[in-house]
Amino acid sequence: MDSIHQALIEIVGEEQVSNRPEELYIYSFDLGTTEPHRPDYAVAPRTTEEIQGIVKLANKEKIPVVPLGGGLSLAGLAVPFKGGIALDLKRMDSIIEVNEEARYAVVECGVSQGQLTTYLERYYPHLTHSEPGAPPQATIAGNVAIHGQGDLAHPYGFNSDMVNGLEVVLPTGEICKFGSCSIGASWFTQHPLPDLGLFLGWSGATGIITKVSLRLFPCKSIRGTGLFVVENEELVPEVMYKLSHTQMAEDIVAFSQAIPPFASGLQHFSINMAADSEKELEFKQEIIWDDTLGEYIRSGAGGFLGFVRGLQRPQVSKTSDWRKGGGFEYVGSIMPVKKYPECYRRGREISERHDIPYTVLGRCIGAAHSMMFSWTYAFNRADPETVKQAREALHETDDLVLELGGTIWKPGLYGQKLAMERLDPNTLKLMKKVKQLLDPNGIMNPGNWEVSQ
Amino acid sequence: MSSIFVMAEHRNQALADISLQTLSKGRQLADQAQTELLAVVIGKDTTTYAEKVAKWADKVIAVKNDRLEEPLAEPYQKILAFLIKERKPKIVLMGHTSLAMDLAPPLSVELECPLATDCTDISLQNGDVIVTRSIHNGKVNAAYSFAPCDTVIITARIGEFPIEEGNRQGQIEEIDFPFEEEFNYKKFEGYVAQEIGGVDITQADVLVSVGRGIKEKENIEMVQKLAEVLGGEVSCSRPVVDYGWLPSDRQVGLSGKTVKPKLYLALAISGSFQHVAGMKSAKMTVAINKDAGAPIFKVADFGIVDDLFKIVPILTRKIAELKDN
Amino acid sequence: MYELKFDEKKCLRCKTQDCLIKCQYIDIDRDTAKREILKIAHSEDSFVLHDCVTCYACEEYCPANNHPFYLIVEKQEELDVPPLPRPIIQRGINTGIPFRGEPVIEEINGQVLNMGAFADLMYLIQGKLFQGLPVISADPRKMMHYFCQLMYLHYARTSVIKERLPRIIETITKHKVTEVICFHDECYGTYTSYCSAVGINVPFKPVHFFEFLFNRLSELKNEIRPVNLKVAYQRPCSSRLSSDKLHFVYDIFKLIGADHVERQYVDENALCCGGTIQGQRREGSRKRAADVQRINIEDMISAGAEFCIFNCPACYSTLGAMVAQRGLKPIFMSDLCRLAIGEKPAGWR
Amino acid sequence: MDIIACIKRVCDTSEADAIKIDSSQRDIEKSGLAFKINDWDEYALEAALQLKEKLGGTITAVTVGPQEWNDILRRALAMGADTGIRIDHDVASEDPYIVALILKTVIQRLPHDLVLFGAQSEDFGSGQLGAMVAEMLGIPHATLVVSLEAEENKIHISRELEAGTLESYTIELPALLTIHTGINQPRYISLGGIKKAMEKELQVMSPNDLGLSVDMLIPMVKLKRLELPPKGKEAELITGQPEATAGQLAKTLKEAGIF
Amino acid sequence: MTLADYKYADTIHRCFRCGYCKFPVNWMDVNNCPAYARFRMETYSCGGRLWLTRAWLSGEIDWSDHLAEILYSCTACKNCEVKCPLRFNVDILNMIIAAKSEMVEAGRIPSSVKKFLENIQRQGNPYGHPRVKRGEWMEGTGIEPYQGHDFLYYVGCVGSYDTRAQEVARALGKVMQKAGVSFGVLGNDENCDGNEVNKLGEETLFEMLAEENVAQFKKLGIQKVVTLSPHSYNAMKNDYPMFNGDFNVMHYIQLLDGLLGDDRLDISGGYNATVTYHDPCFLGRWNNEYEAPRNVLKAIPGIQLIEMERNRDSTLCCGGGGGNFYIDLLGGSERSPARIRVREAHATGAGILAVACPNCLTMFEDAVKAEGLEEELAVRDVSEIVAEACGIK
Repeated sequence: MDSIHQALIEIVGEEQVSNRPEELYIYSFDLGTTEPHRPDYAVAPRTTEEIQGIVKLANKEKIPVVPLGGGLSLAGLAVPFKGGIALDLKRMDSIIEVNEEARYAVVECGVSQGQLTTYLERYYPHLTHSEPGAPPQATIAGNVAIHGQGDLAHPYGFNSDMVNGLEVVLPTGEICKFGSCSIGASWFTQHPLPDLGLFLGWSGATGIITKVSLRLFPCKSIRGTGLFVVENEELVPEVMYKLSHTQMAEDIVAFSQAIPPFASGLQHFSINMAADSEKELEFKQEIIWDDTLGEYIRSGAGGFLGFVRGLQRPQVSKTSDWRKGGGFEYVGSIMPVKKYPECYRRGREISERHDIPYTVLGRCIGAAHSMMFSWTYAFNRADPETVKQAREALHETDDLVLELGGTIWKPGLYGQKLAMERLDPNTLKLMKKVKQLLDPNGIMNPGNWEVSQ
Repeated sequence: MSSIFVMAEHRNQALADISLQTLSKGRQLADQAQTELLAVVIGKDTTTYAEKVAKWADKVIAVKNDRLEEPLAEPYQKILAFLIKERKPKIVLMGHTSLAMDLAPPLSVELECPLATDCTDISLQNGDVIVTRSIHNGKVNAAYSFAPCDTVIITARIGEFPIEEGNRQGQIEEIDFPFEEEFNYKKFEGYVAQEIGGVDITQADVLVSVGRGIKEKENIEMVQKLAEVLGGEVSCSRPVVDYGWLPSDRQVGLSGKTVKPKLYLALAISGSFQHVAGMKSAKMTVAINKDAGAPIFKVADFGIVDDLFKIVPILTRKIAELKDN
Repeated sequence: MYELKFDEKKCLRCKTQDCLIKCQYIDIDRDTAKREILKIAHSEDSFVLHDCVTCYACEEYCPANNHPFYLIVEKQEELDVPPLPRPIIQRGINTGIPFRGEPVIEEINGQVLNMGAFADLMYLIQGKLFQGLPVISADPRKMMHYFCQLMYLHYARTSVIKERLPRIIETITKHKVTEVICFHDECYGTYTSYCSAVGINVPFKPVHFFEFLFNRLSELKNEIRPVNLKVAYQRPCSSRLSSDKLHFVYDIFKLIGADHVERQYVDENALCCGGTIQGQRREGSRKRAADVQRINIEDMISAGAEFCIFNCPACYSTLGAMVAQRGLKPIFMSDLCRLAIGEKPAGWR
Repeated sequence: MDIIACIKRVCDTSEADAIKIDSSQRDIEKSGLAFKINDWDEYALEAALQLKEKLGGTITAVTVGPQEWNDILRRALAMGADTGIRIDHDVASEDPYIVALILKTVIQRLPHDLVLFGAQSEDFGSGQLGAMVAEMLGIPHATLVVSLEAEENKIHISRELEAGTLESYTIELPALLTIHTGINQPRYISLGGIKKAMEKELQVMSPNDLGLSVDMLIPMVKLKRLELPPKGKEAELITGQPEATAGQLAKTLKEAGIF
Repeated sequence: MTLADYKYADTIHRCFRCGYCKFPVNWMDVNNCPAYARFRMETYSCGGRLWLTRAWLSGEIDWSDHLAEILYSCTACKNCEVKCPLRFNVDILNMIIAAKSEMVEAGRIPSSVKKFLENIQRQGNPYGHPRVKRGEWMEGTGIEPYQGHDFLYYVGCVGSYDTRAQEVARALGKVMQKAGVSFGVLGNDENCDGNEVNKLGEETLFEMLAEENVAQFKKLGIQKVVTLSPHSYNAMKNDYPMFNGDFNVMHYIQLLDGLLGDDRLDISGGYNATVTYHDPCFLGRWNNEYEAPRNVLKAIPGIQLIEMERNRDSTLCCGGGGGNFYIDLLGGSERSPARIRVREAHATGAGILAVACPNCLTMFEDAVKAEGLEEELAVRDVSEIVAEACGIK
């Protein structure tokens, strides 16, 4: 057996390491359109110390380490482009602490969104976190590492804005803590120590997040979703501004999609509301549907489609079967809200050009400070032609994002290249320095955020 | 009755144990039949072996030839065929060894004389040779006789015949066997030590097997000692593997190995059906368990109802003592 | 083109003006009522056109069977006074388009059950009641080919109905059916009331679902174990087009030993489920719907009902959860009947 | 490479703890016992299949036994053998020499580069057959073979000695080997495969067809009788203080010749 | 073997590997797929198995022992099928079983599976014990051979041969005797029900067993069957009809539930314990029988029934399904499903882990030992509990 394999076994134990074709095959894939690339080893550690050992070994041997949470980024962020160690972190799944007073939870990096959601529903029903609506096995840490957002993005912003502290294993093996926890206090705040935020948004290229303290928010006893529809996409920005002005909604999402056909071409809003009493709920509904949206209803420009109690968790994976083929990928962007109409029209063109049922979505972030606008492209894994179509559509969309003056969210390699081409040279230099400083041997998720020149 | 041949086998410059067993048996038969026992040793240099086997034999035929460095079936067959034709012994006895497996059957065909292999008993009943063989997984004994003939070839099961010290001083007749034949159709390429894939408990004659009652990994050592004095290996039941106290290739049972040792010493093993399935073919089973009701006692031949931590150290000592004297 | 058979003289002669007087959603006196209905007949704008919640009721109230409701919705379309916002109308109209290719036609030559637009509810069609009964429109992907389209009365789009309905009838006829049992009484209303009102020929005999259920139950009489339940009946708007069949509701209840509780909002005064109302353009529609629903459910409860019996799937999806939340068991009539003959209701959730 | 695999049908007594001896005293009660291909022979078949998969050629499975023995030939065919031959002759508990003689006569008539046997049988376990046939055919042989590599006209093998050592040989073809367990992992024979094999023709011949007269088939080794070995019962408990019990046990073990 | 001839060639690629298949109904724990819980590598999740199957059949990867072990580590517990949100979910487990069939036909299966199937071919039970010993469990019980009784009591392989499960087989027999149920057994003539054989992908062998059993039942004029094992129940209820085996089959728990309903069982003896009940996959997820066992347990005086976090269609398989109670590809670790489950049961504070399946019983008894919980937690079959409540010793 080769020495690296042996060393890995000594660190995590025989069953948690594999270099057999079966594991290497499975861990070579992203679920999107990215070409697979086989790692040399798949490793599933349980502790921070084990991760430390693995990273040190990788440094010594100069082989890549590619951390993986739920493996659902779809943008190929966890594909081991240069081989090395695929590090499956899902065994690090302890919820370490929930602090009710200061409203935060400290979780290990393998804790899934679904796990935290259910845990809070069960033991802390008055608290919740901003749930991104990915399949439940998406991890908290993975999500903040790519600046994800969730169903509380409107009142509270990006999930990565909700980080109260981090524990990170640096590419060179040291363990660092950030935020109040780093001075021995509890994990209740990230500020006001000097800012060393070098890990969020790096997609694991600067270190492995092993613990996250995430803010939790009040969870009201009644939560539900109302649906509003307009025919004219030009109305969406103003509606979103008006809705966010009410400060009565928990989540505001505008979307439009080709399936089901009867809704094609229309712009829908799903608006989450929460209340602790019927009185509060009716008050909020009145303000939103009657006072704020009433004018559109009376003029006939917009329609109220009803309010359903109980949050329906989205099952995005269903999108993967639109072409009976087990696959979809999307481009996400952070966009000015006013760009919605153009995002919709241009996106629809791209989809139709590539013969893919279009589906677009814009989620309000903050008080309409921006929106996360996404274009989703389904493909048939068994039909290379449709995969190619989707890949082209995705690249065209990456171009579109920048053309429209937005930024690409969790870009794949192609999108990263586009972004870095436009990046302020000094910022780019700094990025390079930071990467070199933290990861002298370039072992961490290589290929990602690699500054070439 | 004419003479009895015993072929004495040797490997890596040492006389094989089985040869002493066959010699002892041969001696016994010869005395009973009042005939002479001829020991045959074959090799490049046979002196040392010849002197040793002379203790049992009335005569030692030491066949020497430079090309007999290794004990190989083909030259042995030539030599034995020659000697047997020449001296017409009533019985040709050898151990049921790997060599004999290659050698005895062709020899019997060449000489057209009957062959009985892997015998557990050999007796003379008014002149007739009767052998016993253990068949059907040792669950049945079969007695065989032979059609009238000059010579019968018999191979003896290893470990079945006790060694009785010989007290003779048989004379040694050295023959330089003159064959020139090259056995090119079957070229000997040398020995290979079997790649050691850990311990193979299925091959062990003695197994000292522990259950979860061993409490912790550190205690395994105590059991290891007992296994050593018994010249055996340590095996275990499922939970011990679950705990990582022993590697899984030591596990006996349905989901582990099936073993057939001479002795299976079960320490703190309750004897679950799954476990027993793996060891019930052991020739002798001894159980030590605190629980008098443990099913293992239904399977065992001997049992002690007691704490293994009390018994094992004493047992180890006692055995060591008995071995020394 | 199909013309609505409306006779102005009947209104002029009418002494009651029940169409609007009895309306539960418009407060109006007799003279105004007569004036307004005539304005509508003359294609002049009328507040009635704006305030109508499209509950179908006036179609039943009218003593002269002069089709006031069909008239109102035709004029709403003609004068562009849609009761609903445009995007909802667009969604609605798109919904009913027969798509995904032509349905497979098998010839029945006899009685058949037509699921219309509710193939998704096939799970309700089980057990003795339906044994050996051929079903058309059992495939959700093709069900719109059997959708009677009458729903567009709510959208004030009779043009759409007139355009699509003949093809739907054609499709059904292709099955060589004699009697068509209509799973939804909106279909029944279409083929009996609406088609004759606008002169569309119906080459088969429509049978009301409840009439069918009643007859089947009568055949299975000796298997009926009285359910001994206090039930309230949620009468759907569409049943206003077949009030002559309403009695089957009570016949069935009687047959299976269900006690129909004494209610204020029953029969003529039955309340709309609110499904259409809540989205209408008229000011305060959302609250109006909520109020109607609240009053309706309160009425059921105060009358002591344990079960709320549904006829219309739309009512069920709007009110089902709400009544359940208030401790009433929502259940389709067919499931109630199955319960009575000792079968396990399929809709039991 | 043309391979002949000689196989045997045995009754599975491994799990049976109540074996009865029939009235003849010369055989055991077979009722309630299951029959199977001799374990070692399955390894021989697998070895043959793997050679065929590598080098092509044919595999002929041969057995000597009565009608019922067809089933093991079917299994061999299901496993991948090309033809199955049965010599109709009841050999139960007879001198292996007779079986060897019959097999030799069949094999002579068939093309064969390699003849494979199981190293021994589960029931009688005398381990003579293969080596006898080799001598009769006048071809080189090796018993207890645990590894096997084939070339054009020779093979490299290693055979098992005592104490875990092996000796290796290069042997010229045609040759005969008896195969030991552990040389490979015999594949599973699915019932579907067996059903398919039922359609294939089996060749059946009698010793007569082979020109073997009855008087040529008289055994030199004769079974006198069978008997059951003394049977162990419930554990005999050794009681007393540890010092005593342990001491007693040590003695018992020594007397049993364990050490 | 190529992808083209594979039964699910046109659906298997549709799995997106979104991971719902690993969870219980809620998302409290990503470990509800027993094989994934045991190994925690994506290869062992349902999605992993589907992608690997496709890769194997399309020649992207070769067959290997490891690949076979990955497929056979699936216990057919149906968690994936119940949790998968996609349209084709009804097929995902069949896809894996079909892949096993491919391996069976090629003869390339793990040696333990080979042993399992050969033993059944030969002796009609996975242990390879003689058929003539199948009826030994009933010695001295006075249970009669079937002869026109109302019920055939079908015991199954585990109940017939596993010494611990035999106690359960006897306990149930005595309970039925006490309740005056007219039943008989087949004894040595009973044959394997084939449920596991089927799930292991040995279709032809299963067909043979099913046909033989159906023929035997009909010959004896059997109409009603009560089974000890949910595995037998599943095969006879859901698969035998395809072989014209239209018998009225029930699992014993349903019989007991009925007997209690008709007040034919005197359980006044009671049973003082805090009990938690484990839903066996083949009773629960496969046949939606969740309430009968709970009714029975709740009816017994002195029992306090508490639920584990994962119950009903969220139950965590004991790891013994799909033949794994014997082929044991999930054993040997503290992450073995049985041990995870036993810890979960212990955490409820219950003193008794009640099961209604002999496979679960043996799996959990080993696990309790391995966890060193003998003092705190005992594993009992519901029939044993009822027997005690009936005053049967």
